[in-house]
Amino acid sequence: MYNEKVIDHFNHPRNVGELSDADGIGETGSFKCGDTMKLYIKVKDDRIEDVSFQTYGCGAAIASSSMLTEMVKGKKLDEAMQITNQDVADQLGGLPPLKLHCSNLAADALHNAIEDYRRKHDQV
Amino acid sequence: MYNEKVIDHFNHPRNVGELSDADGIGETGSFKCGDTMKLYIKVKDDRIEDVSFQTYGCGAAIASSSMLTEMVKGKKLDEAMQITNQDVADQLGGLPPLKLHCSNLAADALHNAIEDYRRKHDQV
Amino acid sequence: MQSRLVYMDHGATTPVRKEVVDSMLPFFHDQYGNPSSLHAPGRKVRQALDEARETTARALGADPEEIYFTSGGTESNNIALRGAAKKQKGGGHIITSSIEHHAVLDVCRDLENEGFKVTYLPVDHYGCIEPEMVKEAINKDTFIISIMAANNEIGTLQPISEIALLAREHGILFHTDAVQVVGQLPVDLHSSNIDFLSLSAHKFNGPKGIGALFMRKGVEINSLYRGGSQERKLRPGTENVPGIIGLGRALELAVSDIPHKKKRLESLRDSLIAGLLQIDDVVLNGHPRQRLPGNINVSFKYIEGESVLLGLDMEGIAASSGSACSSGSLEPSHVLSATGLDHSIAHGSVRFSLGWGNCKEDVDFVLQKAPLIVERLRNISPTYHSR
Amino acid sequence: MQSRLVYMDHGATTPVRKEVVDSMLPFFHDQYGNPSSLHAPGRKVRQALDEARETTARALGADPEEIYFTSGGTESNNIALRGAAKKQKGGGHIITSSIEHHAVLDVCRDLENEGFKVTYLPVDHYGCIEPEMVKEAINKDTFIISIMAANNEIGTLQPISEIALLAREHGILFHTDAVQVVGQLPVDLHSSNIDFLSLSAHKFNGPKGIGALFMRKGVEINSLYRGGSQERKLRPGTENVPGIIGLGRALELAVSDIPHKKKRLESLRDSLIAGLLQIDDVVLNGHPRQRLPGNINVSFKYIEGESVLLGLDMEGIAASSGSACSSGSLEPSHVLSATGLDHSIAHGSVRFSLGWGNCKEDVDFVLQKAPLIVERLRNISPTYHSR
Ligand SMILES: Cc1ncc(COP(=O)(O)O)c(C=O)c1O
Ligand SMILES: Cc1ncc(COP(=O)(O)O)c(C=O)c1O
Repeated sequence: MYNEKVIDHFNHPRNVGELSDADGIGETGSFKCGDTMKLYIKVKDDRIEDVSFQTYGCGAAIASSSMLTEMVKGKKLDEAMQITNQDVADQLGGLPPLKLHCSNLAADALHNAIEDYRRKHDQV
Repeated sequence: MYNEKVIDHFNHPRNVGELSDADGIGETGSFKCGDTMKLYIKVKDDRIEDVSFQTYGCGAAIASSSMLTEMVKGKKLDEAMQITNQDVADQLGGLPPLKLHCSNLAADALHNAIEDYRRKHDQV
Repeated sequence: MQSRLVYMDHGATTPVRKEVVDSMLPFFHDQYGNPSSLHAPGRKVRQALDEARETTARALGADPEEIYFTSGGTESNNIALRGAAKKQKGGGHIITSSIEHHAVLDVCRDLENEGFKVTYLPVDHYGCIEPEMVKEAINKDTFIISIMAANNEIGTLQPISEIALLAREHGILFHTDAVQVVGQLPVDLHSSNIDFLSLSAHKFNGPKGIGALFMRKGVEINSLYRGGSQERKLRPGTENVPGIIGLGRALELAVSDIPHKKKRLESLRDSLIAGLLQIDDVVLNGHPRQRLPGNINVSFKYIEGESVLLGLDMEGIAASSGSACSSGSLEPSHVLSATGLDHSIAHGSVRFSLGWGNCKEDVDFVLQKAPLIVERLRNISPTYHSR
Repeated sequence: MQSRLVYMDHGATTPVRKEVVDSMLPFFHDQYGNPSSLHAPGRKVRQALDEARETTARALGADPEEIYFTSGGTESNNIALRGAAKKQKGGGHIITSSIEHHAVLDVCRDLENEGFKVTYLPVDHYGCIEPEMVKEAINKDTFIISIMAANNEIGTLQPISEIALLAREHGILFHTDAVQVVGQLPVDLHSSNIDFLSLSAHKFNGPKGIGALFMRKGVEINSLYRGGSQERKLRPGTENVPGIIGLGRALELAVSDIPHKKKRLESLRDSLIAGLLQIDDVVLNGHPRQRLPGNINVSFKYIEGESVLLGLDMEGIAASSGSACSSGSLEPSHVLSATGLDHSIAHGSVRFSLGWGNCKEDVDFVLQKAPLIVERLRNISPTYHSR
């Protein structure tokens, strides 16, 4: 079902946890299937310096979260805002069709975190 | 499906053919399944001295015909009139339920043959 | 059982080929997972299932998503016809033939009870359906036409392509019961106008209890059974995994054998027909040329089919008959009746159906035994003597 | 596949026992005749089929004429419910529960579209149905009651005898989906008031794609499919001979094993439950005692079931879950919802179902791995940290 990369991210999720000194926090949840994700970012010079996540969800949700954190570290905020859920799934080498919706959390949480950061830092 | 006795009568039918000097001839047919039987008897002293048959029909019909001829040879006419189709099937050691109707020719043909004899010999 | 068995009843069912059984075996106690399960044992079986679906599709010139596994030809026919009818809600008009298998004919009769109108097309003396008559039967309410690809009793092949094209031109669904054809003659669904095609594995040296329905992409019908989401909900229930694997393998083998096997069977068929017609008062049923490669159907006049079968059986020859007595139905075959054959002649019909494994010696053996059996039975027969 | 496989998904399907496969093998390429054929190869198979029907009947305390072979539990349920409904013509009232398998529940929903009225009885916290509520739901139009013998997810056993008696007293038909019970717990149909019972061979170490419907003598329903006269026309189509032989053998073996196996599985079950409840924030779903011998269903709070399955799968443990993500349906299990379980807890449910072949070492292995997996996943979970 899941490919090796997904399994690897599920088994060894990168950047797990809370960032106590986060500059922005994004949360998102799928009411339907119950999945929830919380994304923490530290921003420096308009770049994502550090990132971490917490996810309640299935294998696809966890792997997507982990994948996303790898994708955004070091990215400029504007670039990060361009990342879509589809990008995350693609980067994972694809997800089973029935599982695509489970990967729809990650980019949303990121965008929320960036917006949260911008709101707090008067960038909005 | 058929037991050994039925198969034996089918393979080696007794008393097959026409009796050219028959005293009575009985015919019967099942309109439904197409079977037809012709029974010939020779009568002496109110007894069936000789008997033969011709049958168009399935294995059960042929075996019943053959069985019947064995059952009636030497029998008094009144006794022979008592023989039922069920008796013939029983004597064969039973027939498959779906095939019972195919054995319903034999006794009927016999009764017709006896009646034919009696008519011809003013016994009616 | 007889020491020597000459099996000539491949139209009824066929032995499962060794390679096919071998392909199924791992799926009983080794790869036994449920293909719907997420875990490794389930996923492994899911993959094998997907491959069998691809193999099946390839052999028919179809796409894997167009293949729905069922429990056999009967179920495939029922799903196609009733499923299309269920989608109609209320009523509509169906065109079929008078020589369909009961798994089409009796479904149509049942649908008549539910308010549908059905036209049962007549056939000619050979059992052929005239496309022109199909055209005439079409009316504004016609939503499906179902015509079998080849008849199971008399082997007559139908002009399916023409009828399918007619249906397509009128925007009507077309179903064909190809249970007797798949694995015997080439089928290429993508180049056809067929919307539904039914097949059954045990007719082409696959296992019993498994079949498939081809349903063209884009066609929609209502499923009859409800349950899990197997076979895209058209046919719910845990998949018959070994059966599906076996079907795929059997079909692959059968289709690759067609070029060679078809010629061989046709030649055996024609010599058996020629030999049987040497016997007095024997008539060939069905079409002399447009018939299934392995189908021989003759009527022995003045004698009854079941008794011939029994005589053949005693010699170790397995065949079948359309006589009333052999079906337990009291009626002679509706197929032979539809070709206009006299009842008494229909009762004397015997079908020999050849397949994988039959050889010239088998044909010779039948031609040696049949005349003796026929003679013996005619000798007993009153109609023979008064002819 | 994993080098060590701990298969705890017997509720989904089971491996076919060696003895069962062996019993089936002769019917592929040796005794391959069609049981409807008159010739010797056909008759021999007919006899084997009759024997399998007798074996099956005996194992259930039924008569052979009361056993109808089908393609599985799904078809048995559909035939019983839809067949009874079809006989009603028009409408009527059906009583069932809210925790039935989809092969009952979705049939009822479909029948609602066709004009039938359906009462879906609620269950208590343990998933039990109260016979008193059945009684209250009965009205003058009620013609059938269908309550499963044991639930497939949470294993809860239902008071079937009482409900069947109620139905009988009111002259209403009673059907039970016993797919999870047959072969696990004793069934004696003649001493019961059950009119229909569904079973599926692959749940008791028989093959997939074959099942049976018990229908009590004298009960009449309308068949759904039409075709040949197999299974007394209730389920036409060439019989799945190897499947039927395998079902008979598997059932015979399973039933004779019950006294021994039931105790063994219950003891394994109870130690697995006890061990899992040692983990913090774990709840048992279903009834603590009135449950299937091999069923364990727990919810791990703060984490999602599919991720637990995946974690177990990595360790070679095969289990299943009622979470939305594992079914692909987006909804958590309707069964867990019906027991009043909070959605978030329902999402964390995992079912371990034990069977033939599981041993104490398997339980120990799960109890060694599960806590680590749960801990790891909770560590990632935001809801765990904000609890
Ligand atoms: C309670 C119950 N009913 C019906 C079924 C359906 O059986 P099958 O998939 O064999 O058709 C199952 C198993 O999936 C089940 O657990
Ligand atoms: C033309 C035709 N259609 C349908 C069927 C039914 O197939 P099955 O018995 O496998 O369901 C058969 C064979 O019996 C057949 O010959």
